[in-house]
Amino acid sequence: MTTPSKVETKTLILALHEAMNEELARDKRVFIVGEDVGRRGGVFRATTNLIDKYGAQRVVDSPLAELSIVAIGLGAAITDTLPICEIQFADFIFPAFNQLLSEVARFYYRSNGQWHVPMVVRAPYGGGIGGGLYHSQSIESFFAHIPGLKVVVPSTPEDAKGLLKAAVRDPNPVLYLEPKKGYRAIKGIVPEGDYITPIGPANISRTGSDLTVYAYGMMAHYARIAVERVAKQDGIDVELIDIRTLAPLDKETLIQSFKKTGKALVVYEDNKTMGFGAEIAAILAEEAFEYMDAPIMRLAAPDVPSVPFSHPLQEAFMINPDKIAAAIRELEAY
Amino acid sequence: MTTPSKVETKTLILALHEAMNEELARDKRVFIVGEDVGRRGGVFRATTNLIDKYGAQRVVDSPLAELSIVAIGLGAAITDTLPICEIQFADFIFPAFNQLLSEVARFYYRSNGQWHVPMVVRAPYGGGIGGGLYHSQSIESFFAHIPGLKVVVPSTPEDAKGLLKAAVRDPNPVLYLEPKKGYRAIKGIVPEGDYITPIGPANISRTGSDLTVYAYGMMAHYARIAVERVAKQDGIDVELIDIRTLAPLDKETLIQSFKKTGKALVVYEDNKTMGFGAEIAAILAEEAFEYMDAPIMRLAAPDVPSVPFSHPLQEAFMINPDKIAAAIRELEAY
Amino acid sequence: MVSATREGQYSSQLSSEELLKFYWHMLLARRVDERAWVLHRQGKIAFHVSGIGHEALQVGMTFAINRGIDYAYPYYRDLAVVLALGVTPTDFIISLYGKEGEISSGGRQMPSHWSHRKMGIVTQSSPVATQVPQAAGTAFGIKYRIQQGLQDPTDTNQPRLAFCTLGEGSTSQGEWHEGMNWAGVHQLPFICVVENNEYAISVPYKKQASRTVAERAEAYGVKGVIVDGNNPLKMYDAMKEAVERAYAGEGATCIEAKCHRLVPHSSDDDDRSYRSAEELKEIKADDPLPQYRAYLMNEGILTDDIDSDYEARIKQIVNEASQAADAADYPNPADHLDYMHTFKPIEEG
Amino acid sequence: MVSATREGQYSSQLSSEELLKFYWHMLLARRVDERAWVLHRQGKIAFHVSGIGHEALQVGMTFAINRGIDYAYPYYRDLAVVLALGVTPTDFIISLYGKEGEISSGGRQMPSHWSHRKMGIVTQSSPVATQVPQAAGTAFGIKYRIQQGLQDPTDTNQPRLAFCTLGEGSTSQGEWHEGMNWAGVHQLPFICVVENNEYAISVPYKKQASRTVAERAEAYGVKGVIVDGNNPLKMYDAMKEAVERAYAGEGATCIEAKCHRLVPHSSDDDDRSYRSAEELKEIKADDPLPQYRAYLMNEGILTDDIDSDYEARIKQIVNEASQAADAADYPNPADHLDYMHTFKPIEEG
Ligand SMILES: Cc1ncc(C[n+]2csc(CCOP(=O)(O)OP(=O)(O)O)c2C)c(N)n1
Ligand SMILES: Cc1ncc(C[n+]2csc(CCOP(=O)(O)OP(=O)(O)O)c2C)c(N)n1
Ligand SMILES: [Mg+2]
Ligand SMILES: [Mg+2]
Repeated sequence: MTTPSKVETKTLILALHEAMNEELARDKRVFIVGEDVGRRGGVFRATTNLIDKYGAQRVVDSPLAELSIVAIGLGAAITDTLPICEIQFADFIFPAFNQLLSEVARFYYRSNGQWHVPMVVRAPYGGGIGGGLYHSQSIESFFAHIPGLKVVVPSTPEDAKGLLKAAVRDPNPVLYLEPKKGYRAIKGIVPEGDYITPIGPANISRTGSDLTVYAYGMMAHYARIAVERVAKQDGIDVELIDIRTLAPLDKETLIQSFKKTGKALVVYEDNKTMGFGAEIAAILAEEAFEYMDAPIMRLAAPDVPSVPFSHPLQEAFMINPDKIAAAIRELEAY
Repeated sequence: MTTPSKVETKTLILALHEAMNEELARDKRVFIVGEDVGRRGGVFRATTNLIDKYGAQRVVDSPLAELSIVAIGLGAAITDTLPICEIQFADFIFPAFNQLLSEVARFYYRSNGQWHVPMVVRAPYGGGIGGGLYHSQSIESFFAHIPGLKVVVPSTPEDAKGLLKAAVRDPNPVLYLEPKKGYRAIKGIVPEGDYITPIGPANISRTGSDLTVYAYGMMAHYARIAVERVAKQDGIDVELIDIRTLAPLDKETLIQSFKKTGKALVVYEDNKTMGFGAEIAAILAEEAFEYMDAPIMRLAAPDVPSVPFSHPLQEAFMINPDKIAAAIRELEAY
Repeated sequence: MVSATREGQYSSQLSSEELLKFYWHMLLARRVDERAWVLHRQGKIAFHVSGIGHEALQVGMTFAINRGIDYAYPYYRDLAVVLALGVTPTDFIISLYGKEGEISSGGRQMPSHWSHRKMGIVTQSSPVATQVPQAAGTAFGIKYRIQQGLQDPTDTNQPRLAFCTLGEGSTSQGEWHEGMNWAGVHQLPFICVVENNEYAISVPYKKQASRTVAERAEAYGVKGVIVDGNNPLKMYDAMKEAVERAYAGEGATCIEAKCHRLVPHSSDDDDRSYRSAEELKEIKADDPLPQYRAYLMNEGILTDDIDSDYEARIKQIVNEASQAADAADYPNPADHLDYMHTFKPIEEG
Repeated sequence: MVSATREGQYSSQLSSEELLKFYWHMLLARRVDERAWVLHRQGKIAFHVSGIGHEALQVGMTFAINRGIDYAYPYYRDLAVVLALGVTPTDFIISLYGKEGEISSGGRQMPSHWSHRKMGIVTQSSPVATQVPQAAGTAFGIKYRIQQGLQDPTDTNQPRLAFCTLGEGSTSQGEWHEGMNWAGVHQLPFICVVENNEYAISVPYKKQASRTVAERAEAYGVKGVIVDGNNPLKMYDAMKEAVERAYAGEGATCIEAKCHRLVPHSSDDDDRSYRSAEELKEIKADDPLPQYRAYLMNEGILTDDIDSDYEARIKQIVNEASQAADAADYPNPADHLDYMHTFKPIEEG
C-alpha cells in the first residue's frame, strides 16, 4: 500500500475506471470479461478505451450469457489469472445465480481449502434511473445470504476505487455492487495512484449521538444529505454508518454505534421483507437489546417486484433524502 | 370444501402423495412434471404409481433441466392447465432462479393483472439426511424475498395434504417446500378425502405464556418435541408458532403471541445470516418493541455453505430438539 | 395478381390488398418508430428501443399466424409485430411516456415490454431469452389440452401454437437451449423466430456463436430455416409453413431471419463506436422498406398516389397518437402497489 | 505387439505393458466399486454412486492426457478416472465413510465429489453440468496465459488443456450449452466427454434429447465424435486425438462415449422399476471388463496367471483400504467451520 500522492474530484464511475485501468496495468493476470465491455466500453462506459490500451484478449466481449461469464471467470481464476466479470445490469445476474451460489462461493470451502477463487464480479444495481422492473433491482440481500462470497457496495468515489482494487487483489470471490444512479451523480475526492480501501470495515461517515442511521450504496449517499439537513434544520445529531461491506459484516462497528445512540434507522432501497436491513435489525435486537431505546426502524421499498418505470410510480417506490429525513425525525421523536 | 369423513395416521410423504392423487383425479388440467416423476415415482417416491393411473401425458418425465421444468410449467399455466413442477432436491432449484424471480413471480404484477400463473413448484429441502452440501439446503429465505411468490412449508401430514391442495387450487404461483427429513419421520393424522388448509395463517401449535418459539418445517417438528420436554422437565410454558406460510406472512399472529410472552426464540435450520428468522426478529423489534422482555434470540445454522456430509460435522451443523430445548432454557432464564 | 417470384409459395395466394396491407404495416411501424426517436430528441421521453430495419420480417411473420388467437411472445424490437396484432400507435406512445392507461403493464415496465392478453400477447420481461422455454411451455400446454380432450384441435377460435422471437445474440443463453430442447423432444406446436441483425448491442455474431442459428436449431430436432428477413413475403412463406407444421402436430420450427438493425441498439447507444461508417452506410442501403415499396410499384400494386395517401394517413395517426399521449395523465403513484396476487379463484375445470 | 484392430490408431503405439495397465485400472476400479456396494449392503456406508460399466472409457481417456498436470473436471461416476489420476482406494473408501483425512473435501461432500489439487482434479459439486462452462473457463485461462506470455506452450509441466465429463442427461442443462458455445467461439483447449449410458436415473435418452450429443456438439463449432465407450482403446484413440488438437490450439472436442450403466443409478435407486429384466440382462452381457480381458487373452497379452495375480493383488489393496477406512477416526465436529475464506494473499504476478 503506497500513500496516494495527490487528490482530485471525480465521479464514481471514473473512479471505477481508474481502478480497473491501474489494475490492468499493474498485473497481466487481470482481465475483464462481459457483454459490450470492449469497443463499446460497457453500457455505462466503465471500461471505456480499455480495449484500446490492453487489447481484445484482456478486455473480452462475451456472448450474451451471464451464467458463462461467471463460470468462465471461475474456471480461469483457478489458472492463476485474475478475472473481473462484468454483469451489465445486476438484474441480469440471476441466470448465473447457481454458479455463484453453488460454485464460486463454495470452491474453497468444499475443497477443504484446496482451490481458492480470486475473482471479482461487478454489477451496477439500484433504482431511480427510469429502468423499470428489470434495470433497477437491488440484489444484495440474496448474495449476503451466501456464505463464501464477499459483498461490497461503495458509496463514494474514493471507496469505489480503493474497494475495487482491494477486490481484484482479494484471493476470495468478491461481488462488487455499484450504485448506478450514483455513477455520475456522486462526486468526490479520489486519491491518485495506488491505494486500497480494505474490504470489511464499515465507515462511520458522520459521528453523532441521537440515533444511528445504517445505509450503503446510493442510500448512504442520500443519508449523508438527509443527516446534514436534520442536523441543520432540527438539530438532530445523527451517527451515519456507511456499511460498505455487507459480507463479511462489521458487526462490531454497527453494534458499537447502537450502544451509544440506542436508536437505529436502517435504510435500504430493496424490498423491505428479507432485505439486508432485516439482518441488521435482527443483530441489534439480539446482541444489543439492553441498549434499545426505540423500535428498530426500517425504511425500505414496498414489497412489490421492483422499481416501476413510470415516473410517479418510481418516485413513490424509491427512498430519497426527504423520506430519510422524515424517518429520522419520527425516530428521534419516539 | 367438504368435511373430511374419517382420519388416519400417515407419513408426511403419503399425505403429499394423497393430495396429488386426489387433485389429478379431480381436475384433468392438473399435471405433474419433473425429473424421474414417472416410472420411478420420484426419487423420494412422492409420485409413485401416479403414472400408471394417469398416464405419461399427465405425469411427465422431464429432461434434466430445472430452468425449463419451471418455464414449461409457467408457459403451460397460462393455457388454463394446472402444473405441479417437481424439483428433485431444493438444492437444484437455482438454475431456475431467474425464471422464478424474474418471470413466475412477476407475470401478474408486471402485466397489471392480465396474466396470472396458477402453478405449484414442489421441492424437498433441508438437512440431516446425509446429503452433504448439495442435498441438504434450506432455500426458503431467497424465495421469501421475492414479492409475488407464495412460500409454503408444512410440518405435519395434515397440513401437508391440505396445503398442497390449496396450492394446486391457488391462482397464484406457490413454492411448496417439503422438509424431506420428515418425509417418513413425521407421522400424524390425515383427514381422508378433500379438504384445504388455507395458505396464509400461521398455526399456534401449542399455547403458552413464558416465551414464544417460531419455527417451520422440520424445525417446527423438532420444536414440538423440545417444548413438550421443557414443559415437563422445566415447567417452562412455551407458545409454539408453526409459521407454515412464509409468504405472505401472518404477521398478526406472530406479533400477537410476542405481545403475550415478550420473549422470542426463532428457530431455523438455514444459515443464520439473512435466514428467514432475520425477518421475524426485525418485525418484532420494529413492531412490538414495547413488549420486548429479552433479546430476540435466533437459533440457526452457522454461516458455512451448507450441511456437511460427514456425520459428526452434520450433527454439529444441524439444529435438533436438544439444541432447541437448551435455547429455550437460556431465553427463559434471561 | 401473383408475382412470379412467389410461385408455389404461400404468399402467391395473397391478394393485392393483402400485399398492400403488409406495406401499410411496415410503413406504420416505421413512422411510429421514427416518431419515438423524435420524441426522444425532444427530451419528451427517456428511452426508446427501435425496430427500424426489422419491419419486413415482423410483418410477414405476424400475418402468417392466427392473429389475436395464437400465443405470441414478442421481444422488445417487435413494434411491427404488436401493431399488426392490434396494439395501437397511441398505446405505444403512451407506453413511451409511462402514462395512465399504459396497456402492457400499467406503466410498470419500460416501453416495448409487450403484454396484451386479448391479443394473445404474453407479458415480456427484460432478461433476454426467458420467453423461449415459456413459449415452449405454452405450446406444451396446447398439446396437453388437445391430448386431454380439453380443446378441439380444429377449433380455430382456440390458440393452436405459441411463437416467440428473440435476437440472435440472445440464443447464447441457456434458456434458449432448454426451450429448443423441449420443443424438439416433445415435437411441440412452437415457432422460434430469431431476428438475426448480426449484433448484440456492440458484439458481432462471430463473438457470440460459431454456427448459424438454424444449424443449432436442427441439432435439437427442431426444423431450422434461414430466411431473408428483408423480404416480407419470403418471411411470410417460411412462417406459414412453420404454422402449418405446428397446427398439423408435425413439430417445431426455428426461423433465422437475417436483417439489419438500421439504428443504434437503443436511444442510449451510439453504434458509431463499434460499427464503421462504411458498414453503417452499407446496411442503410439495404433497408427493407424502400425495397418492398419498389417491388410493389414494379408489380403495379402500389402507386405513388396510394403511397402518398398511406403516408398522409399514417402521419395523421401518428400525430393523433402523439397528441393523445401528450394529453394523457400520469398514473396514480399508489398504483404500483396493486396486482400483487389475484384473488379470483381458478374456475372449475 | 500391435493389434490389427488398432492399426493407424494412437493405441497401436501402446506397449503390452500399457495395455495391461489399462486392464489393471479397469479391474481395480471395478473391484473397489464392488467393495463399496458390499459396504453399503453391510450398512457401513449410507450411499454409493457407482461407475460399474463405465470403466473402459474412463481408463482409456485418462491415459490419453498429461495425467496430474492437465486440469480434470470429472463427475461422480468417474471412479476409474480418479484412480488413474492417483487417488487411492483408501482415499476413496475413507470418503465413503466421511472420515478424517477425506481428500476431496474434508468430509464436507458426499462421496464421489472429487477434488485433488495436486493431481489437477478440480473440485466438483452435485448440480450437474456446472463443471462444463467452468472447464471451458479453465481452458480459456490456459489460452489467456499462453497469449499473455505467462506460460510457455511447450512446457509439458504446465497444464495445457482442461477436460470435463458428464452424463448424457446432463447435457440438457443450459450450462452445457453455454460452456460448449464458449469452447466453439474461442476454439479452446477443452474436451468434453459425455458418458452416454442412455439413462438419467430413470429417464431414457429419447425423453432427454432428439439428436445425438455429438451432433449437438458440432452445432457449436466443437468437433463431435461418437465412440464405443466399451472399448478402452477406441476411447484412448479418440481422446488422444482430442488432446493433440487441444495442445496444438486447434480447438475443442466433444466425445460421446456410448456405454451402459450396469447397476442402479446409485445405492438409493432400484433400476428394476424402470428397466425391463430383459434390458438389464442384455446390458450385463455387454460388460466392457470381460470383453477387454478376452481381447487381451486373445492377443496373448494377458494370461490366466497374470489375471489371477492382478485379482489377488487388487483384493489385498481393497481389503487394506477397507481396513484403513474402518480404523480411521471421524473428523473433529468443529472442522466444518474452517476454510470459509483464504487469508493467503495472491502472489505477485
Ligand atoms: C439476461 C440479459 N443480459 C443482458 C441484457 C442486456 N441486453 C439487452 S438487449 C442486449 C443485446 C441483445 O442482442 P440480440 O439478442 O442480438 O437482439 P437485438 O437487440 O440485436 O435485436 C443486451 C446485452 C438483457 N436484457 N438480459
Ligand atoms: C441440477 C441437478 N438436477 C438434478 C440432479 C439429480 N441427479 C443426479 S444425477 C442425475 C441423473 C444424471 O444423468 P446423466 O447426466 O445421464 O448421468 P449418469 O448418472 O447417467 O451418469 C440426476 C437427475 C442433480 N444432481 N443436479
Ligand atoms: Mg442482434
Ligand atoms: Mg446417463
